[in-house]
Amino acid sequence: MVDVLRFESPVTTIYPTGETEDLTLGDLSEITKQIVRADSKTAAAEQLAVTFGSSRIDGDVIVLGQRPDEFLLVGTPTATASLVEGLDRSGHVSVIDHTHSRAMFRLTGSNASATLEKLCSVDWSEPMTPNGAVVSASLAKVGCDIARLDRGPDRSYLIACDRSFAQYLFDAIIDAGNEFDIAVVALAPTLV
Amino acid sequence: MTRRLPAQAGEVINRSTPLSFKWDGGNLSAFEGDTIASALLANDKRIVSRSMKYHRPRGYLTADFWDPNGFVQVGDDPNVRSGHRLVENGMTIDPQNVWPSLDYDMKAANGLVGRFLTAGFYYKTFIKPQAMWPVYEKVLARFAPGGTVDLDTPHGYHDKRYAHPDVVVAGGGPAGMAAAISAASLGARVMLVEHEHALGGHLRWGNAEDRRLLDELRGKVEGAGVEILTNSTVTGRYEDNWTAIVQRSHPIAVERLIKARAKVLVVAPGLIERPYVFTGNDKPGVMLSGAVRRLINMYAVKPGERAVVFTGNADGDAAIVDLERVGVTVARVVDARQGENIVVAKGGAKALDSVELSDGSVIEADLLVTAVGWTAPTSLLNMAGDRPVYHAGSARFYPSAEIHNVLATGGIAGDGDADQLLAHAEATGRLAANRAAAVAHRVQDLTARALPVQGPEPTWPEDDRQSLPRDSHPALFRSTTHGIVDYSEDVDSKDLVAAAKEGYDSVELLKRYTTATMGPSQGKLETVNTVAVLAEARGETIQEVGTTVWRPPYAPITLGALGGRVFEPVRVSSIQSWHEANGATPILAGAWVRPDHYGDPAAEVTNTRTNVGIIDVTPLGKLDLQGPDVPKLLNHLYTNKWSQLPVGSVRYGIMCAEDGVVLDDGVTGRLSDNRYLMTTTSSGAATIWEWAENWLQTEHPDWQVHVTPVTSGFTSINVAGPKSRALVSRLVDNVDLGPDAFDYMQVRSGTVAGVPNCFMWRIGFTGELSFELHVPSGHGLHVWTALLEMGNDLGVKPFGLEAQRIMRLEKGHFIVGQDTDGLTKAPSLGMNGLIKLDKDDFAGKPELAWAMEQSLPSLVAIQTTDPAEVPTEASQIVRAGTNEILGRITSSRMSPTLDRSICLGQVLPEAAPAGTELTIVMIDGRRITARVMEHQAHFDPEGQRLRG
Amino acid sequence: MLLVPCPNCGPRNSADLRYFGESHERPNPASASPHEWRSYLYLEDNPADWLKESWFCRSGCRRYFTLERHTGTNEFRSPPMPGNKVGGKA
Amino acid sequence: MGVLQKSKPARYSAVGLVRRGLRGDTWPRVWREVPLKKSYDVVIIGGGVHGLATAYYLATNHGITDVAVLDKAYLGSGGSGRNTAIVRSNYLTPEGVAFYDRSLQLYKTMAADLNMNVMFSERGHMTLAHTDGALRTMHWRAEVNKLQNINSSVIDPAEVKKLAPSLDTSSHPRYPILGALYHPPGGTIRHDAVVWGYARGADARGVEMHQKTEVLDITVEGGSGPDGKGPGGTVTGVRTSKGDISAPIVVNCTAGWATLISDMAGVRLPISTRPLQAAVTEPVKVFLPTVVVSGSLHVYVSQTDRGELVFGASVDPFNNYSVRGSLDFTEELASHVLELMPGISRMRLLRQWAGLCDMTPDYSPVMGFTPVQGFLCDVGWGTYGFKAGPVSGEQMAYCIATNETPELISAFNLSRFAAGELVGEKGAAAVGH
Ligand SMILES: Cc1cc2nc3c(=O)[nH]c(=O)nc-3n(C[C@H](O)[C@H](O)[C@H](O)COP(=O)(O)OP(=O)(O)OC[C@H]3O[C@@H](n4cnc5c(N)ncnc54)[C@H](O)[C@@H]3O)c2cc1C
Ligand SMILES: NC(=O)c1ccc[n+]([C@@H]2O[C@H](COP(=O)([O-])OP(=O)(O)OC[C@H]3O[C@@H](n4cnc5c(N)ncnc54)[C@H](O)[C@@H]3O)[C@@H](O)[C@H]2O)c1
Ligand SMILES: Cc1cc2nc3c(=O)[nH]c(=O)nc-3n(C[C@H](O)[C@H](O)[C@H](O)COP(=O)(O)O)c2cc1C
Ligand SMILES: [Zn+2]
Repeated sequence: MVDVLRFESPVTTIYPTGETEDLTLGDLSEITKQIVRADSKTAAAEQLAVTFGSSRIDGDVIVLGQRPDEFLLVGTPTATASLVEGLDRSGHVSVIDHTHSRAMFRLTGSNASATLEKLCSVDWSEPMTPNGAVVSASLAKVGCDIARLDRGPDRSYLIACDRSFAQYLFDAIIDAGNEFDIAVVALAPTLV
Repeated sequence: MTRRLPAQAGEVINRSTPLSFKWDGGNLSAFEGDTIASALLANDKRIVSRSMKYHRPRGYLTADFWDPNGFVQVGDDPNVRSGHRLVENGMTIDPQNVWPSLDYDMKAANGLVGRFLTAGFYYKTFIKPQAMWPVYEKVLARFAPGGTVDLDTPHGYHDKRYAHPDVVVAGGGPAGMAAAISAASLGARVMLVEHEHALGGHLRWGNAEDRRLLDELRGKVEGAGVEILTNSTVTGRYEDNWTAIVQRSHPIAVERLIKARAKVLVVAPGLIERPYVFTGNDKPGVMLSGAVRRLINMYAVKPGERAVVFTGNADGDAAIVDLERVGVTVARVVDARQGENIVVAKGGAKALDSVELSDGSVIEADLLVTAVGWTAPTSLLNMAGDRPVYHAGSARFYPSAEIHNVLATGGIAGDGDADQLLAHAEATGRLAANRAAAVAHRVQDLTARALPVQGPEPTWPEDDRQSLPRDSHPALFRSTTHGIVDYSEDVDSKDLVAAAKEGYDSVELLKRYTTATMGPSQGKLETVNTVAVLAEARGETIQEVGTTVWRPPYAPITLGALGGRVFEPVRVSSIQSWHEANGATPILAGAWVRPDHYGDPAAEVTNTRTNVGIIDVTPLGKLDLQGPDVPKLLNHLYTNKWSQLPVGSVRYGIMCAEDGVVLDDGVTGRLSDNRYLMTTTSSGAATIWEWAENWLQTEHPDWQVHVTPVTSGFTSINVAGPKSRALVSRLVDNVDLGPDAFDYMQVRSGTVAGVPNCFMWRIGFTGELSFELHVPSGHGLHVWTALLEMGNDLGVKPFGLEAQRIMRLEKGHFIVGQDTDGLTKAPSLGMNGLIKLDKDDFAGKPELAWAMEQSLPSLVAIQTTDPAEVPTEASQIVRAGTNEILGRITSSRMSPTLDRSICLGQVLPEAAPAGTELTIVMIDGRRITARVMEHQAHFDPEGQRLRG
Repeated sequence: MLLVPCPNCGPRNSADLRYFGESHERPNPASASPHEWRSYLYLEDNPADWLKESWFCRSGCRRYFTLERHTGTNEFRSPPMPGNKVGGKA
Repeated sequence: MGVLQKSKPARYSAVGLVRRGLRGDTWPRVWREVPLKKSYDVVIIGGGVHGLATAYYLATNHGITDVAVLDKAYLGSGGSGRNTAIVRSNYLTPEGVAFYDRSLQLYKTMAADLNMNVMFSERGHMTLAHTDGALRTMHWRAEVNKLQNINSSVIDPAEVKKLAPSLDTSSHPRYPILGALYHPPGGTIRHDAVVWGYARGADARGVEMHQKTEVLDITVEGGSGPDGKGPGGTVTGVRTSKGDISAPIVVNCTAGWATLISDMAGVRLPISTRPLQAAVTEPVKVFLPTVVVSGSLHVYVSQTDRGELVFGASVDPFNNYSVRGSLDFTEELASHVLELMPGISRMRLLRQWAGLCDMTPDYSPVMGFTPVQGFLCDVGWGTYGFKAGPVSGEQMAYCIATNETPELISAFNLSRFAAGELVGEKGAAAVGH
């Protein structure tokens, strides 16, 4: 019926894309997101090898410890699929594709944490959330999973939220970033 | 600017930028840097307002933020502190509370009225006749003090921000600056907050030595990496050092509320100078020493020509020096330390002309300066649990106890010379940095994620503060005469004495009865004098009387700043853009925005019943359940049985809370051996997720079930109507949709319009043959438009929530929360077959067991005798001829299908049997009759269409 | 804004959590008398003192836990106890 | 029982005020300060509106005057001195409506009855509906009210705007005003005056008010508990910070502290204590003529004759006994009130405070006898009990004097919880004030 299925992003407002490198926000909602729930005793949890609150880069996939005994795998469809397929499913392990459930944004720049501070009560200072830290918290009153994954010298955050809130949250981040001249950038749905 | 002095060494005005503004209709000029108060006084405008009760003319007393007489209206901004707000070019400023007018002399009336406008006079008058009180009330309301709200005031951009500093310093005087510098030098992240427009505190209006110190401290603090916030106020300290800061100096926001989780709060607010109580103390021309010094040294304004200075301390002495320097004649110094006193300030209503002293002499003067001591603004400390203690030797209150994460320094903690003060502040800064580091360490330690704690717990030297000396000060509160204690409330010391004699003799009752300390400065000027007068009346000490409670905010804070940018999340489905583009009328359901209808809900119903309709039901709650123990969980949450649900089947169930009250309902389908998909009502989605987790985590941690919400992951579309199968089969090719292969209450997975991994189940709220498609949301819009395109010839049309509500009512399906209420137990629903008391346990089981034996209200279908009458939802059902309530209509609509009114209602058991004749009271009072129906469904009770 | 020490996330603003009140044991539904069951449903100890209570870390780790708080001062004490029984309040 | 005291207080009137003003005389004490006795016929714990009204009606209606009202702080220091003073009778259930309507009647004649202006301002009470569901609940309340001859009806946005022009009745995106339940007899009252008026009236009839007198324990004999307290026992008196008192009847009128007191007698209650916060703004010229409540937005607001806006919200989200303010409350309050009245963003919040509320599971009180003989309760007033003060006092006095539960409060007995027969106010869990 259709040749190629296009992924419809939940962010539908078109913002002019900017030039500034200081603070940027991009939509990554299309990226594949798999949730693995595996109790700490299971082999799968051992394979995934991150604890709650931290993250690890595994080839083309980022593995986030987003909840106790719960992992979010983010990456290209093939890379995440191969990681999931390689998991030992013994014990109580479930896998749920969350690509369509969660929207994902990336906020990058020297004022990224100052922007988050306008929306979220978590402490984004270096010792509390060093590079690689993963935090679940509410952003502009929307529950989010936020990972700090710097890009070179720049602070950068991956922000995942329920798809239905995506447009609202995107707008709220733009509003918060206005005082820092935030610009919207187009991002390819790859990470690493 | 007739009272403007030649340039002063420390002045903060910029003479090269003149400004003009309007005051009370006339044009005046000022310089950049002038406050409204300094500008008015420079222009010799000495009367700025009238008092609240007696309407006496008032002039500046403190000429700063706390001036009780200086409230003005600036454009649409009421109650502006003219001693603080800077003049802007073109500003329109008006006096408020000036009836009959600023200058009119009401002396005679005042004298008469004053005698009986005593404290509590309201309570003793207007008692009879009762009917007259509303009339009096309207008159009194006209006397309400304060400015005017312009209801068209735009909200403006108000910002908010969270912060996690190590140390917040409240107050940017010498003590605050020194504390900030020393804390920052130890690596602490410090926010230094100053209420005034610039750092410096008292030093800003001090002498050459003060100015030198100010320059030195400012230089250091600016180089110390401290975040400096001027024209910003720490307005409150809440639990766990949650600290509110209002920043009025943000570059783009009108105001910004900063919510700082300070590890340590340093309170360095200095002291607030206290007025003296004596007859005539509110005459224009009576000023505090700080006011005079600010006016001369910061604003180059000459406060008078001929002054009497009543001094009990060094600040008063310093004021004499300043006055004489700028050519004010100091006619007499009345030194309280020598036992001298002032008794009465005399003159006309508009100005002071002489001062009577305790030795009987009367000195001509147009300015009376008093320096009688201070109020310690212990407010922030008290919010942290501290209770102030009175120290008689220095005649002021002090903080009492040591609070681990709230430290006090500067004038509030004691006196001493500049070196002692700075030493104390620096030691406080060090201690604050040290304690903050310990807190940071502990917080990291508590955060049980794999983030390394940075280094060992710091072990720096602990507290090395040398306590500050307390200078002796005469106890100066009230002279031998009576006078105003609370300027903004117009409360006289005589009122306080009378109230105490009447029995309102604890400080709290006195406050409430007389309203002393309840005005805009909240006791910053009045508290100590109030307490002193009461102590005198009761023959007790000031400490025994105690103070009233200081409460947040430290200084009044606008609703705009508190409200800030408002976060009200809204949720939309993937199809929302289509709905908007196609004329849907939106409706809010919780946080969801959904189409209520597309123009004509009745037509949508008819089309769905005759052809095929599609509705976006994405908000339906969806939970992915996986694990071997899912049936146990289902058995526990639902009242019916779940152990035998075959793969590919869907079942309906009701959930109750532990008290048997209906919580939610919905269907759950078994997708594979270990995987189920549960749907809940849209509003119940979050609750049921938490409810399920609660049982799993607390009562049954041994059950292996993973519950994961997938509501937004699937765009849910219900395709309903006799032609729905025809339509769906055009989009689905790998699933047999035939009635035998895919029966009612079954679930299949497959590809829809080329989108893989879709689920579809054969259920429907509308009572029609229907297929509910759950499509991965990244392709939801694609499937929606494909359905419309492919079904064009079948007459497919979208329908909204309203059409769905009508159709479900035609079918007699109830809605939890509409047809049930906070007390409706499951047996009221007429589905007792779904309550399986032979299960071992399920939520609410005992209550349901007992409830099944009682006669409860029932939910029944009702039709009015006159088919055209649609009773408003919530219309009451009564016993005929009486007002005795037998039930109520919970849902009602005009049915386009049956062309008549249809209802659901909750009725008492006696009114529940089919055929019972009911009386419904319409909201216009008419009574109509109606009948209880045999089936809950008004339409197709056998469910033939559904199964089609 | 209270700082609630979540055993997983560390101290968090109370607005990020949901309060579930006093923790009481759930009586055996098979044998509970109406009086016992309704005591469990409705009666409260409500002390002005240390109170063992349950919280749900709603926007953090989504775990229920039990801890002790002083209802006069709002201080928390004792490490939180994950997975303690909280009873089934909706 | 006690002898009715004949001493009358000096009558308050404008004429008296002027006369005393001219002569410079002061007024006599509102209530006496007397030493605590060793025994009383009735001891009432709690000097709020409920305790004081009970004392007043015991003396006035039943001639029982050997009564002590004990308060650990000053009179009115509890919820009675902290509430937003909204009165209304448009409840949801017939029993609720009848009860609160009686209270409203007593409030109407109170100034004359107590010879004290309590400033009852019948300015109308408006509960806004922002959703279909809320509107349905408004209709429900209005219809029940009408059947009991209570003036209450649902009005449309245009009428709302007419009554309160400061409200934004445009088709606002987030919380549109779809209509309101309007109750003209509702309004506000000067809460402190009510407290003082009852105390003054009770004092004139011989009742003693004892401030700064904290009840530390209740003595009970023969109860089923290990210490002789609890069901089946009989009250013998109370221990206080100022000495022991014997009394055959002890009444618990302590609202937020209710369970602490009933624990002393061995009676468990279905009550949890939550602070409710309130705030006032600085005064501005009067612009809001009615009381406005929004259940969905959890705010209620009225403007005093002095021009301040008085705000309240919903109770704090966790149990506690502290009356500190919270910043979250003021933030929510401000954002919600600006949603309703966008034009007042420049008004300034002056003070915030809190009071303790004794919350029950069915938004209805616990009144009358308990399983301990001689120990009565008038508690569970949650966020709405000030308006009930007069009727509660009247009915509790009747209970004590006759040893019978009057019809008007029979639905509110403690035993309803064990019986699982909650009061229907829970039916529509709307905020009620
Ligand atoms: C912010 C707020 C707003 C409110 N708004 C409204 C409203 O608009 N309308 C309305 O109708 N209701 C309202 N209420 C509720 C209302 O205030 C209360 O329900 C009512 O005041 C309760 O009165 P009371 O006499 O029972 O208790 P309280 O007035 O609380 O009196 C109890 C007294 O018991 C004393 N006490 C406690 N323990 C002891 C002890 N051991 N020994 C001696 N004395 C003791 C206390 O000191 C206190 O004075 C509000 C409440 C609050 C907090
Ligand atoms: N009079 C003088 O010229 C002089 C000179 C040297 C020393 N001193 C002594 O120094 C002491 C005063 O020094 P200090 O630093 O303690 O007080 P200060 O009065 O000099 O400074 C306090 C500052 O804190 C600000 N402030 C108060 N509350 C605030 C809040 N909640 N948020 C933000 N800012 C707030 C005030 O606006 C003020 O500028 C006194 O003991 C005084 O006698 C005075
Ligand atoms: C209806 C009402 C109006 C009030 N108005 C004011 C006011 O105008 N100014 C003020 O300072 N306090 C006002 N208060 C609050 C009291 O000052 C005080 O905060 C409250 O009674 C609680 O007592 P506490 O703060 O001493 O604990 C008001 C209180 C109520 C109940
Ligand atoms: Zn957590």
